[in-house]
Amino acid sequence: APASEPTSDTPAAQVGGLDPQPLAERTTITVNTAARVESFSPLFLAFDKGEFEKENLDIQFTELAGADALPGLGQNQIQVIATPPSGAVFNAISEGIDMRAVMPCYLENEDRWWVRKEFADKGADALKGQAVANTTGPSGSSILGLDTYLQEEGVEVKEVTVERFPPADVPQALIQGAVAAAYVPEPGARIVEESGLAVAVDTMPKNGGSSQCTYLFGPDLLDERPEVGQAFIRAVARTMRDYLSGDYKSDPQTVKDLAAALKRTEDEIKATPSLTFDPEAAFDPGLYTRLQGLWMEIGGILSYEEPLEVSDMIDERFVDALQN
Amino acid sequence: MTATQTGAYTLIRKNRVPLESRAARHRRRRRFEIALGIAVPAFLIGLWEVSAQLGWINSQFFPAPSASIIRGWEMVLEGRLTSDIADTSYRVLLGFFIGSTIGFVGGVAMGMSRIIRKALEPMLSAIYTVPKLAILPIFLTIFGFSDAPIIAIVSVTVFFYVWIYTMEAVVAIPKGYIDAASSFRVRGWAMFRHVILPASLPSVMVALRIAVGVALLVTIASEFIVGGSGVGYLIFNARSLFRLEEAYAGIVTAALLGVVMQGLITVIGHRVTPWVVRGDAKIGGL
Amino acid sequence: MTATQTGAYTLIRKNRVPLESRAARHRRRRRFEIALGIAVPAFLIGLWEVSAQLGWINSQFFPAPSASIIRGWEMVLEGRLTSDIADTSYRVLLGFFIGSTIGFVGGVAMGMSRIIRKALEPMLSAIYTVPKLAILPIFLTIFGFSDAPIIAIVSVTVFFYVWIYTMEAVVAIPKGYIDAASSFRVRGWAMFRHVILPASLPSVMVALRIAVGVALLVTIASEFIVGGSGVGYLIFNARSLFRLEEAYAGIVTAALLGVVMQGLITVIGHRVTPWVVRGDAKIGGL
Amino acid sequence: MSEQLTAAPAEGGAAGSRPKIEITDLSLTFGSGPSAVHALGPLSLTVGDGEFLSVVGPSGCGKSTLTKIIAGLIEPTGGEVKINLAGTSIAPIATVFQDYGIFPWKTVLSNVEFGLTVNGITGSEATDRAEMWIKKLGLAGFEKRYPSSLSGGMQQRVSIARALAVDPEILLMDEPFASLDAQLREILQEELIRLHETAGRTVLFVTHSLEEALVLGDRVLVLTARPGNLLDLKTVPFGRPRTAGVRESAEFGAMRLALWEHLRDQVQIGAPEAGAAK
Amino acid sequence: MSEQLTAAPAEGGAAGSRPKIEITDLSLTFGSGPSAVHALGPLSLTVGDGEFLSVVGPSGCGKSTLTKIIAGLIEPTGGEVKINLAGTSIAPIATVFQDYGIFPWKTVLSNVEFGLTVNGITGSEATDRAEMWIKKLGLAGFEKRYPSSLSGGMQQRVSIARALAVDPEILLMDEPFASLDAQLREILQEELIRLHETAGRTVLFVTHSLEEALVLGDRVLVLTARPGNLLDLKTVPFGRPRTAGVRESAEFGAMRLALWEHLRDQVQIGAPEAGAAK
Ligand SMILES: Nc1ncnc2c1ncn2[C@@H]1O[C@H](COP(=O)(O)OP(=O)(O)OP(=O)(O)O)[C@@H](O)[C@H]1O
Ligand SMILES: Nc1ncnc2c1ncn2[C@@H]1O[C@H](COP(=O)(O)OP(=O)(O)OP(=O)(O)O)[C@@H](O)[C@H]1O
Ligand SMILES: O=C([O-])O
Ligand SMILES: [Mg+2]
Ligand SMILES: [Mg+2]
Repeated sequence: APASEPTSDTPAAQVGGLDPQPLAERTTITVNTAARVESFSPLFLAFDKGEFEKENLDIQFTELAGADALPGLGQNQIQVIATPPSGAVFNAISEGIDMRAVMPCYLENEDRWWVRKEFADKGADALKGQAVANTTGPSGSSILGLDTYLQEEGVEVKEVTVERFPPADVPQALIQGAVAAAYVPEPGARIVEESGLAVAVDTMPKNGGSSQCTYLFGPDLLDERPEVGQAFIRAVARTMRDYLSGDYKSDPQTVKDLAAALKRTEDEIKATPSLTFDPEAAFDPGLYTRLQGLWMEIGGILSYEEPLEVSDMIDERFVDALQN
Repeated sequence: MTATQTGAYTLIRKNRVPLESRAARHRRRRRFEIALGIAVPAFLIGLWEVSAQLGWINSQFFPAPSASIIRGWEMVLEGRLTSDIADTSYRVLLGFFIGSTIGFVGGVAMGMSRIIRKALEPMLSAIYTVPKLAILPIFLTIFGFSDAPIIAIVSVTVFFYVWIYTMEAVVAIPKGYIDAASSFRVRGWAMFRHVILPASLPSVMVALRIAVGVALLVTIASEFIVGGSGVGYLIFNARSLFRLEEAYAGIVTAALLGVVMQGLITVIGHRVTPWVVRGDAKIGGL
Repeated sequence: MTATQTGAYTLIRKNRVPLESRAARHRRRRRFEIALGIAVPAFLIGLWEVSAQLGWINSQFFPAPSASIIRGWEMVLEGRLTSDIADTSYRVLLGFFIGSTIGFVGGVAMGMSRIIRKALEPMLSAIYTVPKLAILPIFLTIFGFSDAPIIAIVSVTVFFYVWIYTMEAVVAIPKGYIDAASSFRVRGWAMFRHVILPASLPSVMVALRIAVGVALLVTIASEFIVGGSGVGYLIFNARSLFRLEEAYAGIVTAALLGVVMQGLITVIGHRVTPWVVRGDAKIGGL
Repeated sequence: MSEQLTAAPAEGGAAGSRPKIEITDLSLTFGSGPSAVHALGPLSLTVGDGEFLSVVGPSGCGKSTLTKIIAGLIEPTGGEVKINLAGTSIAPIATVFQDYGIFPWKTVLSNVEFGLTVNGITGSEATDRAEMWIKKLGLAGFEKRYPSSLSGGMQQRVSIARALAVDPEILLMDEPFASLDAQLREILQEELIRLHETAGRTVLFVTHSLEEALVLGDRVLVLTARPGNLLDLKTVPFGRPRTAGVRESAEFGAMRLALWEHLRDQVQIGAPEAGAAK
Repeated sequence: MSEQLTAAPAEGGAAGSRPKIEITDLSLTFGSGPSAVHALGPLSLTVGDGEFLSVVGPSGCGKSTLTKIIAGLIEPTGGEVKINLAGTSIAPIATVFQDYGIFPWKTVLSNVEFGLTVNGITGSEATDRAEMWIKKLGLAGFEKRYPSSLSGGMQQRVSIARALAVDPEILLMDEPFASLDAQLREILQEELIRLHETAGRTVLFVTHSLEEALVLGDRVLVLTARPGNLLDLKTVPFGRPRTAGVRESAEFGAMRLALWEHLRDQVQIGAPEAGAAK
């Protein structure tokens, strides 16, 4: 059972809104992302555009694979992790380590499940007993999309083998026919599409970004310094509003800034469509419950038996405060 | 004792132990040494346990050894750990065997022939430091998604250790031994069998000891990436699910596997080099 | 030639090359060997290039070397590659220095003292095969999130290679040399300086050559995980962005860095062991 | 190596009709440039078939170098050595090295069997032959031991046994008895004389003992200080069959003294020359 | 090692008043169980201060073992050796090993300086001393060379120079001249006699040459075949100062012959005993 009481009715910040409210003193926090991918555009752009500066915040970035950063978060060496809600996070929460999702990274993106044509033609039933690939194995959030696809013909996720591959190797695994279907992360979809061997299925949850990537706070920003957490959220949300609304990639300056922030070429930025960022996006708690349910069904993922409450996983104080 | 001694003194050379009790003393010392070898890690593990129990270290992130041991035992009973150990051992040993065989043959060839050495050494030096995990896709493409790419990576990595060491060991063989054989017009296979092999064997066995450890490390690292089974997968999976007791149980399993495999190589090494006089010697009075 | 020769025959021992031209012949051979050392990898790269150009291999997954080289050169001009090389080299060399220093000291101590060896060897054998990347959180907790955890992992890994080899090299020192020094009542530091160090140095230099490669491999593997900068991060990042030319440019950079570092150790090794007679010798007529 | 096989000219004669070893203008310089050491020669010399040639000369004058050139282990830097072989022995040439050169990884028995094994003689034939020499050299009981547990003299005897076991056409011995006690030395001298006289083997025998050189040799080659040049080539007047008893004769003492005086001037303090060989 | 320091009893006498080396019931068995080799003893013997003791005995009888026990390199398995030192030398004991024991990684000069360096004598003092011995041993010009490029006899001379350079109270020499030519050997014998007679050093000198044992020694210790036991301990009647010339005397020849006969029976074929030492 979680160690701390739900805290959603305690106000995180005195004043709401998106306008800068610099902290009284200069504050440094460490933020971890697994990689510099587009999902984190607001974060890196906020840094480049001085939005954190306006909050009197100094950000230190680290790039650790998801689970490697959790101990740092729990021990207040890291203040924020941007990550999908994984089995690791749920297990850590169930261990009583105080960490909660506080804001979705984005609302929607273009990552899809791709199914090899010979299987797609025969419907979801054909995947029964087959191997499919993603970057996390069955304990990642992309199985939501797989589940939706399989549910159409009453197949359960348990009935396929979900193999984990390094992101860069997923398209190859699919094209070479090592797996029947794969969740292809940006920007690999282009290669799969060009091969013509697989088709995309549109089964990831709509407005489901919160289930695929959230900002996660640890005890430091949740309990000890919520005002710092609020300042962080404000800066990120402001960046979404000011730079990343609508089809932001149609603005050459934004493309240029993003290329710099993400250390890519402008061509690469333009190669994929704009994601949907929304400073007012709400969590879809149902997705968290569904994920937890799926993982319990598959077994061997969650180290606890009594399901966690949504309030153990999500803390909406910070986004709520933005609306005031 | 290195400065000039001043004043008269007497040195006495004598045996402090009666001859009859030498064997007994030897046995006692062996027992003591084994006990010491166990005591040191036991002490450290005990220290960790106490620290975890007393809260000196955060047992949420660094679970007490007892918890990991209990979890490990449960996994044995579930049959999971044993099957992972079997999978990993198979990959380690097959990869080690292939890699060290080719490495040894290559090392001998390059040690014995200057022209082969000069032709291949620069290229092999370069390939040696190619990050093998970065070219995993090549292996996957060639070998498909089975045990084979892991075994291939392990073989390649082991190859380099054994190759370099064997080559250097062969080059370092005292010329006197080569001469003694050459004077009987021995060359080629007979030279290898009678001189090169036994003369390099003590060094090669050390390299093999290192290499079997490397094979295990690389197998585990590969299992992190090409998941599915094995102790590496167990550790990675447990870590990425934040099941830390399980992860540490896996880590300890890896360590013990390493001890067993290294011990085996060491014992075999002593068996195949019976002529080597092993250091009962204290060096320089230490 | 090992069977009994039958029938009369004559052996002739003579120099086929006039003395005056020996130096010239030596120079010519050196040049030939260097050319050969370059030709072999050049040929293989050429083969790859042709295969990619002719579509024998899928250049989407295995881009032509020329493309990688061009991309690599662009990255140099952008200043990115050079800064990654600098970051990686710093980590490699510092980690290598720390690890090999401690490994050497530990190896000598354990080689010289039987009791230290028996006490610590089982534990070190076990820790040797602990997958270091699996205990990254421990390093992160202790060293924070800077270069330090990478350097720590590299140091620890290098330590084991140098430790085992040094220990075995010290144990293998012919007793005659120890005796010659002991007979002058030399022990401790003087024994180390005059006997242990030089007698083990040739083996230790080989171990260091292996270890600097390991240091590079481990640095790159760590940069895969603890990202941000360095050649490993470059490769990892490029791969996950499907910039395969860039990834291969990074891989080639790693290989070349390895060649340079190994070459450096080899040259230093020759410098510090001037008494070692190096194999100009052909062994057994090969 | 600088070895080249030539079919012997079909002169139809017995092997004995041609000299066994023909040394012509042989010279050797180690290294090159300023650190070169001119170690030997130019030396010209012929060793007859079945001849026992003793070689004496100051320490460092190139005796071991000469032995190694003939054994095919060092390539001469000038001149040549022609070795005419009949092809009748297990091994054409066997060498006893100054530093023994026995293999630490082989037992005494395996060491002695070595020359036989690599020449295709194995099994009990090899063992019997080896055992015979092991006994003759006083090593019985040590067959299964490794060289590291033998005394210096015992190791030297293993090396001698290894060479004698193959009954070579040419026996090259580099100070083979240096580490043996006087009694054993004399026993082995007799053994060697018998071997030479009955089997007609050609022997090149390097020694520091002038007495030994005279007791054993048909001729004694006296080398100058480094670079070793022919200082003298003395024919020993004692007939064959010969016993160690010859050393009691007055003629023996006189010859020994003559050799001694001859060599005295050669014991000098030499430094490595600058520059290559002339 | 089995070394123990005891302050000498304050008897107030000169160092010469007590024996230098007291050997009591000394014995040594290598290994244990069925493969044990009883190599030496039990042996009791006293070597006087300033005495030159020659040691002869059949190959493999334990001479090197005895030397190493006295040098403190092998722990005896029975009995003891007491070494009384005055503490007046650079190094109390120096040893010339049968296999030379010089360091391949040190140049000739550094090898010879070794005993000085580790005893605190460095810089030009060490170099001058070493240079002197290098010259005396005919190695001038080879100072900067490594041992691998020296002949066998030259390496042996480096080993001798290293021991003599520290001017030890006790000099242990194990067949030190075995690889040297007769002329050089005689020169070094004279040098050694001078050193012993003028500096009063105690010398234990293992040799296979009975002649050499007699020319040099105050007494000659004759050991039996393995396990080496005291067979005889002969006092050499030639007075001091002595020259190598004594070997021409009739008495010398007679003594040499007596030793020879005495040892003849000892040259036998020995096998390692089963079981440990008695
Ligand atoms: N390390 C060892 N292990 C077992 N036996 C040994 C060892 N060293 C010597 N021996 C045995 O001890 C005996 C005496 O050896 P030692 O070297 O003292 O003889 P030595 O009198 O010096 O002979 P030599 O004149 O041939 O040098 C020999 O029979 C030898 O086999
Ligand atoms: N590998 C080498 N490199 C350079 N010089 C060498 C080498 N081997 C021998 N020499 C030199 O060649 C000369 C002759 O050496 P060699 O061993 O033939 O002498 P030797 O007559 O056998 O002497 P000894 O009687 O002392 O054994 C010596 O002066 C030595 O310094
Ligand atoms: O190469 C190693 O991973 O040690
Ligand atoms: Mg010689
Ligand atoms: Mg001896």
